[in-house]
Amino acid sequence: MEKLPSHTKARHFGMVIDLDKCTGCASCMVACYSENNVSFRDEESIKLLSINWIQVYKITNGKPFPDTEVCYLPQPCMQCDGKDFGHPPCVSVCPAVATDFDTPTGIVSQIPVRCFGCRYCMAACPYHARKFNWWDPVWPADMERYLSPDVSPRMRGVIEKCTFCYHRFQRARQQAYYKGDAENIKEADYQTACTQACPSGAITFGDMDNPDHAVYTLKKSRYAFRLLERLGTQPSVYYLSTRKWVHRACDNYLEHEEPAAFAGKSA
Amino acid sequence: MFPFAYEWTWYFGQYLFMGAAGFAISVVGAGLTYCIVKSIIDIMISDDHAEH
Amino acid sequence: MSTQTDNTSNTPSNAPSPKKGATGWVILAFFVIGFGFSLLGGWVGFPNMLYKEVPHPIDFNHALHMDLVFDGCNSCHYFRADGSFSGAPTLNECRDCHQFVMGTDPNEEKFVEEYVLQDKEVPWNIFAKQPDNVYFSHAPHVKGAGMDCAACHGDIGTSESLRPYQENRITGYSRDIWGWEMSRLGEPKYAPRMKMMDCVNCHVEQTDSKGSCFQCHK
Amino acid sequence: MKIDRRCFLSLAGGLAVGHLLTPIPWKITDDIAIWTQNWPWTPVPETGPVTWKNTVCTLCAGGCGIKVRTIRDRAIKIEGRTDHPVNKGSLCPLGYASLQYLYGPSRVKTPMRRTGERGSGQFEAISWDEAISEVSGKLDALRKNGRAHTLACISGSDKGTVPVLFKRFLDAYGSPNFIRTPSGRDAHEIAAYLAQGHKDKNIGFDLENATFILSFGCGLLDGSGAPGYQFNAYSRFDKGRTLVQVEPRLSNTAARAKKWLPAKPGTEGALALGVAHVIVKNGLYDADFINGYAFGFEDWTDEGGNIHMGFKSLVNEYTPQKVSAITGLDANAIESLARDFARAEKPVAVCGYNECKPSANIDKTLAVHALNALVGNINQAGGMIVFADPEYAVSEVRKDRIATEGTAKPRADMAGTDRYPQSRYLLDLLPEVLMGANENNLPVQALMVTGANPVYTTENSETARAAFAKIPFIVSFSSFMDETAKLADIILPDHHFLEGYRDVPAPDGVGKAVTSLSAPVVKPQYDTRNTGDVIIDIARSLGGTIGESFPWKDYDTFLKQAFKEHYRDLSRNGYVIHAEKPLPWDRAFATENGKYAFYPTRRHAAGTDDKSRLPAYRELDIPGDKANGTLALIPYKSPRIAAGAVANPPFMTKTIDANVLKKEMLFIQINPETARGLNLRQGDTAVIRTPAGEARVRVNLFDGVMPGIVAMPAGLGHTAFSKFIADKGVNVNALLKPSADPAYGLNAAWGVRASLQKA
Amino acid sequence: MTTSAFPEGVKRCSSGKFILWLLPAFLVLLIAAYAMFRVWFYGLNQTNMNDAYGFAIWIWADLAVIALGGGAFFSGFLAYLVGVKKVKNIINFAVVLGVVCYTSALILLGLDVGQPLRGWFIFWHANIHSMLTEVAFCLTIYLGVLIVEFIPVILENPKIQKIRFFHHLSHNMHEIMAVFAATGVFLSFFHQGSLGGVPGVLYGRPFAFREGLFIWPWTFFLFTWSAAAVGPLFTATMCRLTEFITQKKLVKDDVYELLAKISGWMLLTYIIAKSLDTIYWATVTAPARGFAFMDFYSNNPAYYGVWILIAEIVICGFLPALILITQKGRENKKLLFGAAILAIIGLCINRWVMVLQVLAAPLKPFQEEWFVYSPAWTEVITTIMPIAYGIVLISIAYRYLPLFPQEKELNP
Repeated sequence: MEKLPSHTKARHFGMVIDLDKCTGCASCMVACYSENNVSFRDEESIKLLSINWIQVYKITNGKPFPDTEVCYLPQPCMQCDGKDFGHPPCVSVCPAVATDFDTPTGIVSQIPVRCFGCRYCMAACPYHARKFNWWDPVWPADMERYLSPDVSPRMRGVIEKCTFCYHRFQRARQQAYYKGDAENIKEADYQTACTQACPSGAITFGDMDNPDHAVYTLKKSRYAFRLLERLGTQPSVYYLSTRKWVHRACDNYLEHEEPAAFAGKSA
Repeated sequence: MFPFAYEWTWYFGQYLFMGAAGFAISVVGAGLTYCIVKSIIDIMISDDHAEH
Repeated sequence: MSTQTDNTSNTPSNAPSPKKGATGWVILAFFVIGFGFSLLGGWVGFPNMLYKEVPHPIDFNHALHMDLVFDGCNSCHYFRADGSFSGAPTLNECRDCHQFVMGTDPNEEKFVEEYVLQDKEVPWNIFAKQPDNVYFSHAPHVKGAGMDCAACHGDIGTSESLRPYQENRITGYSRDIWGWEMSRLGEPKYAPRMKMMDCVNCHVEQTDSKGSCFQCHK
Repeated sequence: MKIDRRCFLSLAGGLAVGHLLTPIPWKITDDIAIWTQNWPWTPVPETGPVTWKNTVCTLCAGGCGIKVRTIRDRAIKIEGRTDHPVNKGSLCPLGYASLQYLYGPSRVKTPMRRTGERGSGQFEAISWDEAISEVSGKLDALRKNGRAHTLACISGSDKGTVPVLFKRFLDAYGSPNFIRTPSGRDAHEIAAYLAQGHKDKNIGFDLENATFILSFGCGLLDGSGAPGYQFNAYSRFDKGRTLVQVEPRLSNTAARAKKWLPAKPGTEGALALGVAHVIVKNGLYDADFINGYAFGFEDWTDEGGNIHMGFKSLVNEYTPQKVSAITGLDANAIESLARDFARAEKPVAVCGYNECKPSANIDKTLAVHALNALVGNINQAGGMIVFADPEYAVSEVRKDRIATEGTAKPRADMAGTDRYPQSRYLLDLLPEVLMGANENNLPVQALMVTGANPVYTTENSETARAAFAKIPFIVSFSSFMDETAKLADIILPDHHFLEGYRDVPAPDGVGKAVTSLSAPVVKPQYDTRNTGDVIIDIARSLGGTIGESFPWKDYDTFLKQAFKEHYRDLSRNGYVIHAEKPLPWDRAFATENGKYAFYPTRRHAAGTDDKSRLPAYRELDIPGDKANGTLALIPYKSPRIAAGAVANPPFMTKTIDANVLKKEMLFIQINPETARGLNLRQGDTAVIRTPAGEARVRVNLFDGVMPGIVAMPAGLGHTAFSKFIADKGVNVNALLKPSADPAYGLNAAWGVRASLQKA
Repeated sequence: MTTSAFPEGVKRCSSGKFILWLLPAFLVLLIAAYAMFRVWFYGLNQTNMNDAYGFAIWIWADLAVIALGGGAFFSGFLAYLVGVKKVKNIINFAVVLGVVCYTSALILLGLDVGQPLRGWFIFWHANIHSMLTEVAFCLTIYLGVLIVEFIPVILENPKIQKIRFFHHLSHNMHEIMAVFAATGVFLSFFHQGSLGGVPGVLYGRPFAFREGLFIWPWTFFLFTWSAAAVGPLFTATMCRLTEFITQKKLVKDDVYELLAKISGWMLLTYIIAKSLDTIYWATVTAPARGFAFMDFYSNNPAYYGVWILIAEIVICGFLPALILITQKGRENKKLLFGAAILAIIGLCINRWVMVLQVLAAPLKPFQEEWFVYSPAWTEVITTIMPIAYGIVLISIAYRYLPLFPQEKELNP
């Protein structure tokens, strides 16, 4: 068990995504690519070879015209807490300590240069949140010039994934230190790129243990649920939807079972 | 793998794992060394016998 | 060992050996020679082969500058408003003073002629340069923990001449990172070592935790 | 001493054991570990002081305020500017990806001259002096040949100082042919003229303050129009607000709307009249407005004593039952929609702008305007508002004889001629005109293209390409190697918007009149020049009155002068808001009687009866015959695909789902019921045929598409830019065909007949 | 001074014939080498793997060859630790087979990592909590042990025997072989188990996940158990195949029968445990996560249908086990080896299911489609490579080394 550094306050960052607000525009995806130096190729239509730290899925209720409904589901890395707050499915399987659980923030790290590409974590992740660099990334025609120094570019043969823009937390923390009050990081000081990018305000991000942060209240909503929650992965990403079919589409239920929010007994 | 590496922790599981691995290597290594040394000695002995 | 035999009459060297053990000593001697050769090569030859000396573009005189500036190290190596640290000054910052040659120092003359007038950044050798995947912020260390510059950078601030810069032929990083003593034992020669474990050890000492990957990596 | 093999073995043993006690194995392993983690071909981004610079995105007309994170002279990241009045922080994927156009393979890096055959994409780099003298030489010769009026300019916008400079250039040069690409503004402009008497004014919808938005097919959340503005207006929706989307396909907007009403395409006007019927019948309209500020609501008598039908009588026949039969919607749904709409605090009905395909249906547009008038939500916060475009302080253009004569000639696109007197620009008609004309007598001898990519975006694009290819001299001002630039003789590349100054008027449809300033964030990365500067230089090198009409040192000087006292605010804040408050009703209308005209007396109509002037519902025939095309192809806009002049940057293409584009194949969406009839299954390859052409596509079954409709994403099938977008999918414009409204010449078709066959 | 290169008292074919026999295998090795070059040089984009199939045919082949190579450890265990003398007649062959399997496994693993520059981080930066680390350590050390076990056999070649040192060395190594064998058994137990642990710990993948026993998931024991059961059968079958190819009797039938009997009982107990495991998983583990048993089987694509479970447990599990535990079954050689082949197939199916079906089954209800994958030629040829490599190594070993102590006696 990792010891908590004595000089840092423990936080538990999490995200709440309101599926009733998401329009499926993919601004979050592009903002993420741009923020995190995600590579691209000319052929990206095979999604299982395409690197996305957050991916917006389109799901439908399966009813025929005109009763069809569509819901867009943005899915970053779930930053699972896993068993006993610290054992996400992907972390303990890594043979080379390229990924660990950052106890002070609840974020699952991934250090690509340490990774040697065994892809065990990818197999362990039920969300397909971890992406492999099948090709060496190339930024053609001066495009290297837009790369951000905050996030190290990856190379062929390593896994990468969403980090909840940890470098932004570092940035906020650095400024807080500079200002002489290391613990004074406000909600607005640290927001992920996708949260900031969402033009519809569907994504909320913050410290889930801090009552001053919006996520603290939102995740307690009756309509909050998590993706594949029943696997016991304890994701730090919550979703909101008032539509029952969306709840059903996001976790596995036996025929007689009902999603918690609609299970008769109030949640 | 070694105590000077970051991933080393002074922790029971670490001793057990690395201990077991080290033990296996040692046993095999020692066995092999024994065989080689023994063979050298054997040759020397048989040389001796051959001389006399 | 007493059962060892030797069928040659020549016994090596000076050791008064038992009658039949001479070859054993020869073998031992070879072992010792090999052993010694390895030690010598490893501790003396190897470091010289592993590192190459890289000349500094300009032999910078920190002491001289310290006398001229008002705010010590901070005059040129300062924090920006967002808490990031400026590191080595850029040409523009140097140019504030060195628009033309002011003194008689040949190094300054070289600096002005080869860099300022040609508008070319100086390719300084950075002793503390870390790989791209390392995240290091000065703010928590200087502002948070109150460390002074010398704690990590040694007495470079008061030096009149830059210490030698040796580059690792395999990694391309400065010898300062590993430390000048190959054994990594004893007091560091110029400045504290900056390998991952050095960071970790200090963190464990100071904060009770070696931290998780993201604390220092990106 | 005998040295045998054993000694060597021993030596080796000594070496082996000894070296374990040296740093060699450990240090080398460690160093190799470091080396293997830092491959030289993996870029290491340079770090430095971070600055944020405000500017405006111009990759589409949206005009969203952005801030750019820069390190030294590198732009690193774009984010929405939260204090900008248009988008308030919201930004679409194209905006976030626009750094990929600042750098990247699509940029035209120097002026270029065509060397290969037209369209071959073979160019040579030339200097700016050479390029400008070549262009001015050609234009000078044309003018001296007495064909000044055959110069045309196609521009993506007619607002802003750069289009103004082009218009001015044509004026001074002697050509009437400034052509704006078709947009939703065309129909609104005419409707505003007919109902409110305003000429060439801009209609905006204050979505931010509206509480009930009834959208007739507007892709508000599909990335069209002003995406940042619309996304932001939407994101602040709370539970008290409602969006109802009328559209035959479950678009992103419809998916997020409170209610989706899949009316048959082309029947939106009937639905508007049906809603009006319920409102009128139940007296739910704004009596104040109708009684005080409206004309033609009731039946009326003209000066000649003839009795004319009023709007009220018109809508009388559009009962929910009748409208239900026309639109395919449930009559009760229409009834309750009308009630909810009328009872809302700030209801607004929108159409036209932001549709993927701006079908310029005057009847529908008038009917939608009338809906807003009925609920008295005209020129109000949260309603439909009329704006004048910003005025620029520019001196009169100086014209010589050639110029005066040339500008008086009829336009090549027939807009403003006797045939289409009330239309301003009819680019859709130009290809036919060019194709019909004799080579020597071509009405367009030289073409300048700025901020537009008509070879790609014009409907029936293959014909357009052939037509434009006939023009002897084409100059493109594009920053990117787009389809039109690829066809050009000379490319005079403009700066990327992060490299130069430019005023950016907020686009049509936005509920406020804002001009923003796009300011340089980085130094020009390549040998490009601001198009404003280039046009001034061309004018100056032509000399005479043309040169005199462009007295400014450079574009930046002109920009400062044009905005006069506003410039300070513009450069300090990055934007100016021109008119905070819309005019009150008593001063709002410029009709003869100063009232809102439910009966548009000025309407240039095909017929003479009342119903041809009133916005009655008329069934529209779309191109193609019913026998061969049992289906209707409609394009759809996706927020992940840029469908305008600028194609998708790589990041946006990366976001496209695999059932929209897979490898080079595009997927059309059809209803499973339609598919069953055609024996098509998910993923099948099929051939789609329309009167304009045919294409191989794959089939994606989607319950959210009306049966009988084939929906195809717009913005794919590019042939230029870079390998990251070229040759992916099909350009839907190549399958579409415009169909001219008889009175206005505008393209009124909402789709095209199509057939689908398994390949 | 003409010592024959062949073991004393046996007959071998001519060199020409021998080379001709090896030619096709060499051809396969050559193509495989080219494929390996492509994978290591251009990266894993040369395969058909993707983000859903991060583990694919190579990992399956890895698990399968290691399990089949388990014959070496279990016969070593029987021969040296339990002291079943008869097994010694086949132990040399088992060791050679083991060397083939384990070197192949390591090569396949190296290919799968596809990162020759950094693959060694698994040792250098080891995370001892990872099942894969355990696998890598045990596997590598065990391969070392296997080679140590193989060395004395090599040294028994008459030409090498002439060198006195090697003569003594082989003798001395034989003397303490039990020590090596014991270490091998120890290591094998863990890596076979850890290979089972690799899927078993994936609690995000309910198809693979098994509840724990001690610190290991159930699969840890099932894998060791099945490898111990089927490994010797594989050794016996391969031995029989060698007999068929050489047209010589190399091992007495009673050796086969003994192995078959032991394996039969092992297999029976294993398959009962496996059935219990399946029942528990289907009725407790899976429903707790919202899955019905049939959610994990699909007829689209059909190769993940429920038939796979029936084949694994009934046809390739109980059936061969029952044949092998009956004396009559064992005495009929066709039945014996038929059953052995079935058991081998069953084991391969088990490994296939635990790797590929695990990844193919969709977890998110909104992704109803099963993930499909078909290996690229680079993957196929390198997966076939162990067979060619085995043919080469076994042929050479058989030709020059006294693999079968009973050969001389059986072929006078």
